[in-house]
Amino acid sequence: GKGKTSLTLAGSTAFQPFAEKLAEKYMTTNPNVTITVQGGGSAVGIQSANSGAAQIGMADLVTLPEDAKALTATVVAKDGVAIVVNPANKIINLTTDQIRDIFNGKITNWKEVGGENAPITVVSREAGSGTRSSFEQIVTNITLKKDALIQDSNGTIRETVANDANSIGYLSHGLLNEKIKALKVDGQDCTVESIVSGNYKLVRPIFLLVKGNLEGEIKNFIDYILSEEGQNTIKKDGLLPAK
Amino acid sequence: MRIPPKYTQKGAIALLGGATLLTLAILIFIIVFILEKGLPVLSFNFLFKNPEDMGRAGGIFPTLIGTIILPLLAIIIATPLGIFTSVYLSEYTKETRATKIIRFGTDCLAGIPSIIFGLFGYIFFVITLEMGWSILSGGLTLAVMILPTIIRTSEEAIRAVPKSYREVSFSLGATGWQTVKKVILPNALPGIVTGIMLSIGRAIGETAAVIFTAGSSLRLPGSILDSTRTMAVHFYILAREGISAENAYGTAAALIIAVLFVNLSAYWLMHRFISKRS
Amino acid sequence: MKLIGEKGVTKVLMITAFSAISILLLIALFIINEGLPFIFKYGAGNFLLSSDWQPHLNKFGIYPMIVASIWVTLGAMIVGAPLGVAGALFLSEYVPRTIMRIVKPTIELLAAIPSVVYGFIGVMVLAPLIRKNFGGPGLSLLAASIILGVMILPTVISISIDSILAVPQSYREGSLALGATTWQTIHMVTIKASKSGIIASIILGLGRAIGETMAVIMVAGNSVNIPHSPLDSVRTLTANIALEMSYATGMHRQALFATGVVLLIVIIILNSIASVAIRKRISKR
Amino acid sequence: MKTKFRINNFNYFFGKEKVLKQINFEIEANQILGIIGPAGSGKTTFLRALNRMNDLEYDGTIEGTILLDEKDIYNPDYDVVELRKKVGMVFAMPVPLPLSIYENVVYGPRLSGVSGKNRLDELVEKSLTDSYLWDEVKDRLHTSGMRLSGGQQQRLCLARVLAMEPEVILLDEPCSGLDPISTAKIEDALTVLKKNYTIILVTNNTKQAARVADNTAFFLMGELIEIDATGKLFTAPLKKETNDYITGRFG
Amino acid sequence: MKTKFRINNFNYFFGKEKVLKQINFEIEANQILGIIGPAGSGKTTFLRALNRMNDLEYDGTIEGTILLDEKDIYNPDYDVVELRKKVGMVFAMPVPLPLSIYENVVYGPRLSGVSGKNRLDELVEKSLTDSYLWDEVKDRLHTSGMRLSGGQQQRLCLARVLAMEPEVILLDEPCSGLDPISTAKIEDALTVLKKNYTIILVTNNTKQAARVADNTAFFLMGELIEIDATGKLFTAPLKKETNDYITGRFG
Ligand SMILES: Nc1ncnc2c1ncn2[C@@H]1O[C@H](COP(=O)(O)OP(=O)(O)OP(=O)(O)O)[C@@H](O)[C@H]1O
Ligand SMILES: Nc1ncnc2c1ncn2[C@@H]1O[C@H](COP(=O)(O)OP(=O)(O)OP(=O)(O)O)[C@@H](O)[C@H]1O
Ligand SMILES: [Mg+2]
Ligand SMILES: [Mg+2]
Repeated sequence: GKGKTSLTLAGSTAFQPFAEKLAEKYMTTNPNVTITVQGGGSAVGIQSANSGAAQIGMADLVTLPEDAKALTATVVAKDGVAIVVNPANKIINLTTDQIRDIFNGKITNWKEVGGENAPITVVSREAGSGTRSSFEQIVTNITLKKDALIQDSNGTIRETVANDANSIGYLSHGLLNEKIKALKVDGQDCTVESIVSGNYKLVRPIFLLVKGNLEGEIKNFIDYILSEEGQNTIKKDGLLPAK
Repeated sequence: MRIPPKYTQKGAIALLGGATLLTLAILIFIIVFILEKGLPVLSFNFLFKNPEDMGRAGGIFPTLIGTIILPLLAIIIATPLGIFTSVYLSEYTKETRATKIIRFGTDCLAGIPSIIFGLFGYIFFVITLEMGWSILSGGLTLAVMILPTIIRTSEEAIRAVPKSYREVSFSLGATGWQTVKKVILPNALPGIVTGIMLSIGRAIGETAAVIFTAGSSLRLPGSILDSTRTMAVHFYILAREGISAENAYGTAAALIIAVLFVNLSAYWLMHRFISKRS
Repeated sequence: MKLIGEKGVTKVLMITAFSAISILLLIALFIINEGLPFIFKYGAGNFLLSSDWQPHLNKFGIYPMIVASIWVTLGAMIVGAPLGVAGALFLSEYVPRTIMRIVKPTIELLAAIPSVVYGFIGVMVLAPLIRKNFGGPGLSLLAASIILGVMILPTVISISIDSILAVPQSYREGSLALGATTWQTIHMVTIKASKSGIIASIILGLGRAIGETMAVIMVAGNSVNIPHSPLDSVRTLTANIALEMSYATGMHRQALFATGVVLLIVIIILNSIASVAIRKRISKR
Repeated sequence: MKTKFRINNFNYFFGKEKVLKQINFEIEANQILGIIGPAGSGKTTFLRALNRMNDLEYDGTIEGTILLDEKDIYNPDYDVVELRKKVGMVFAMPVPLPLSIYENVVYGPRLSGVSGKNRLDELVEKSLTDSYLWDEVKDRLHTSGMRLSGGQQQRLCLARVLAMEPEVILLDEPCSGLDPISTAKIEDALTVLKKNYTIILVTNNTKQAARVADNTAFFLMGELIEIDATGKLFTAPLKKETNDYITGRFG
Repeated sequence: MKTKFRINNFNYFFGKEKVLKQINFEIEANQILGIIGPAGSGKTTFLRALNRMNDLEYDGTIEGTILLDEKDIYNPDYDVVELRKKVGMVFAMPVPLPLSIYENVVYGPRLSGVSGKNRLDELVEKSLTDSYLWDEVKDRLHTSGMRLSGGQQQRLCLARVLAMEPEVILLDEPCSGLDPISTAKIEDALTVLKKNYTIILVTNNTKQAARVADNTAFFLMGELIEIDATGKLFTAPLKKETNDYITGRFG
């Protein structure tokens, strides 16, 4: 129609900054569209897409829950999950089995995997989190040990690991920096190439959820995200393209 | 053995003074910690430009506006509600079981986590009343959140006004409301202001309730029905999603300086009012 | 106000008070409405007394969190209340008013610092300190208690200062003229006369401590674990809600609201204990 | 002679304790009624019953009636604010409001809607002059009323009531903090004021009652022992207790 | 005769205003010194200077010295708590502490470490008897001191000071709220007490000064106009102002 169309995206806090950046770019070429991006978490994304409070919900879950079944889901990006330790740690590689045993509490000292004699502090994400679900699905058979520390965001996982020489955790690979060290998993580097080529297994999808069919401005925007320009933006800031 | 008063006095000074020094040391540590990390990024551009590239570059201007407008709205709604309620409870009702229950109830509600207020606001204001993520939803939610604090602090302040002032005012033919307006509220002012300042502080520093109701959109709001992002939320997103620690602390530093300025000037105004009155 | 007259004012005040109280009641009802059905469905016993919290397996036991909430709140009160009341007494009775008038608003500044900032300070400064000196993961009950204790300081100090300043000067004069030292006056008269305000300050501080989430999530470690020492990592009821709410749907979400109901009950119990305990302590003499 | 107050079978209780017992008498208009009696005999309580200041006591209860101009002031329909405007009161302990001297005096008039700087200025000067405070404070009207000496505060409280122009003035030991000269002046003033006002004066100074009161009532342990023309009461009291008290042979 | 207080060139200021001007005199031990003067003449201020209660005024400043037993009480080394234990004070306005009657009386003694129920009970009875309050309150010692009548509160405050057994007692219009009988009794008590205490009595009742004081000082506008043996001051004052004041021809 005439005048301004406005779109609201809401949900996943991990994807929120990317959505903001994409919206910013999209609006410069489509001045008749206003896009607002809200956080609140994946659950809010699903809920508000259902209730209509937002036209597009953002979710970074691995499998979508019941409530989201009625929504049209599009994978717009992927995210690699890096296993990280403190830079002071000498370990550079862990096998999937070792990772599983560490997180399950079977291995409790770094010396058991070739490191120094120091207890391992396990740091994980909260139950339900997309990062955690994908981590657990890919590593398989994880029953997180009871005294594992839980943090609820990439940033706080990074701070925790950066501040504790004995800790191990996992986070979005786009947020790797010099304060923490990403481990090889089964000998595979956690790099974009390695992930895109499929060698590095810890990857999870990011969904946009829409009630009903994709049409009008909603479709245009999602198409834009999936376009080369959109996908490049995503790649530049640390996520991986959808395909 | 009885300790001579001289020594209990000295001991008390040492202990109380020590506690105060410790408190101040913590306070200073926190302020220095934030300023040290944040001051280097603070600049005119940082304050008055729009954020770019997810907040990694550019400034924080929209969040500055959000930080001013949202707590302001909350306080404008909650202050009269809270003060009137406490006036009603303390001056217009006898101390009964009902008032005790209400007081206890407000005390308990002061302990409800803000995320619950946020979820309430989200379901009630954002969805049911169809206000969407907006300054209005956020302001109303924050108002509800700080209401218990304002009610309780005002009530305490009102109760501390000497009974003889009330007697004098009534004996000079004042109505209940005139007494409230001319004697009770002015004399309870310091305590009421404390409650308001603490509440403003809470509203400014709040994140969860704001994200769920006022949203976290980075655009400059055009009306009260637009969504906004406060500096606290900006810090939250930048720091927790690990986007830019420097800009996060820059935001926190700007926040601290602004709040300090607001606090000091509010108190300065209040003391001027009080000393002008008598 | 002339227009509506005294009766009108009374009515306006009554309506305001009534609506304020109903809004607050509404919140309580909202939580109960969202959470109570779950408790019935899942079974109060299982919910309250089991230690097994695995939402993806539909196991919802919050016993460790109840214990943790109580300990963390208690810890925060032990850190914050004495420090706060002592600070308030010192600032209002021993320090020149002009200095007090600058220090007080500055302390209130602490109230406006976002709790996430406290959380970061906890993670970056406090937790490593605890880890180095006492062992354990650092992110712990102790860390949470200290951070919360600091966070309630402005509430306790400010409200206490106001009520101490409201004590009539003639009481102080009466006491001093009888040869009391300042401390004796404080401890025999001032505290008693400002009792109600000091209690209110502690109760409101308690409220802040119980209700705080962001900072606690960051520094408490959040393991679903019954704590055996202050150095253990713990998850409080509030942390549980805020931690998982952003991904929770269906049953899981209901369980989180049910956690809210339990929290409400814990708050009521802690508040009752606190007000009775403080009242006893202060009016013992 | 017009009857201003009519007190019928009046009882007053603090909690369970009866502090006023079956008080029955009338107070005439445009007269000074002195009330004397030992400490704790209920004088203040009685005075506060006359303008319903006792309403503010949480555990006070009344029995019986008090009629002002033939209307029951304890009738639920009776406007207590109007009552207090008609019946002004000076408390035993001077409590200036935490306002300037000027604002203390105009507090009552402002409430009744008096305004205009000139009008108020006049009122302040007149009231302070009538209470013999004007000369001492005329240069510092805008400083706090709380920074006056005890005796000055007492007179400020009197001025505050005079400024309201009530019909009845209740005075609870108004001269207790005053020096003899001010006391004498205030007594003179009362004698002048009674033309326009009905004055009820509680005093511990029996001589003062003897000097200024037209009628005097003697209270003892919550009872009205005797009320009579002052001259008669002090020279030929009917009751032994009264005689004992005024001759100082009491207790 | 021993000198208790020696006041040398003493000035007192509230802010810039000088309210006590070059006061110079001595107060003898075991005597009653009466202080009279019109309202606002500085009597209370002077009294409060003697036990340094004026320290609590934020804008008060002093000049000159006051020696108690030849020691300068304004010397920074002087222990002000000890001073106030030695120099007890009854304020013009009775302010019971928000404690029970009993606790009000034992407040001072407890501070100095007196304890033991029997010892304290005795002290309470003795002090309340000396201040003529015992009979009225003996059945309700554990109710709040704030629920007494004005005159009762006044005597409670006196009892509170007597219980401390100070060396000097400062009394600021102690009988202002009292009926004549209690007044007479307290005056008797003072005459007995002076054997052990030095008493300084501010009073607005010149007759009271004439009755009980050994020496009387007359203050006017912050100045000590005259001090002399009471008999002499009241019959043959040296200064015209004194004469005017005591004969009531003043102002
Ligand atoms: N607020 C109160 N609560 C309970 N009892 C009270 C209260 N006020 C006064 N009383 C008691 O009521 C009685 C009468 O007190 P009231 O103040 O009327 O005496 P009064 O004649 O004015 O004495 P005074 O000359 O000392 O002022 C006294 O026994 C007193 O102790
Ligand atoms: N806190 C104060 N601040 C400023 N001025 C004061 C203060 N208290 C008293 N004054 C002034 O100091 C002077 C002396 O007051 P003071 O109270 O000593 O008088 P007083 O002789 O005791 O009078 P009274 O007989 O009325 O009690 C008066 O002019 C008074 O107004
Ligand atoms: Mg009385
Ligand atoms: Mg005086």
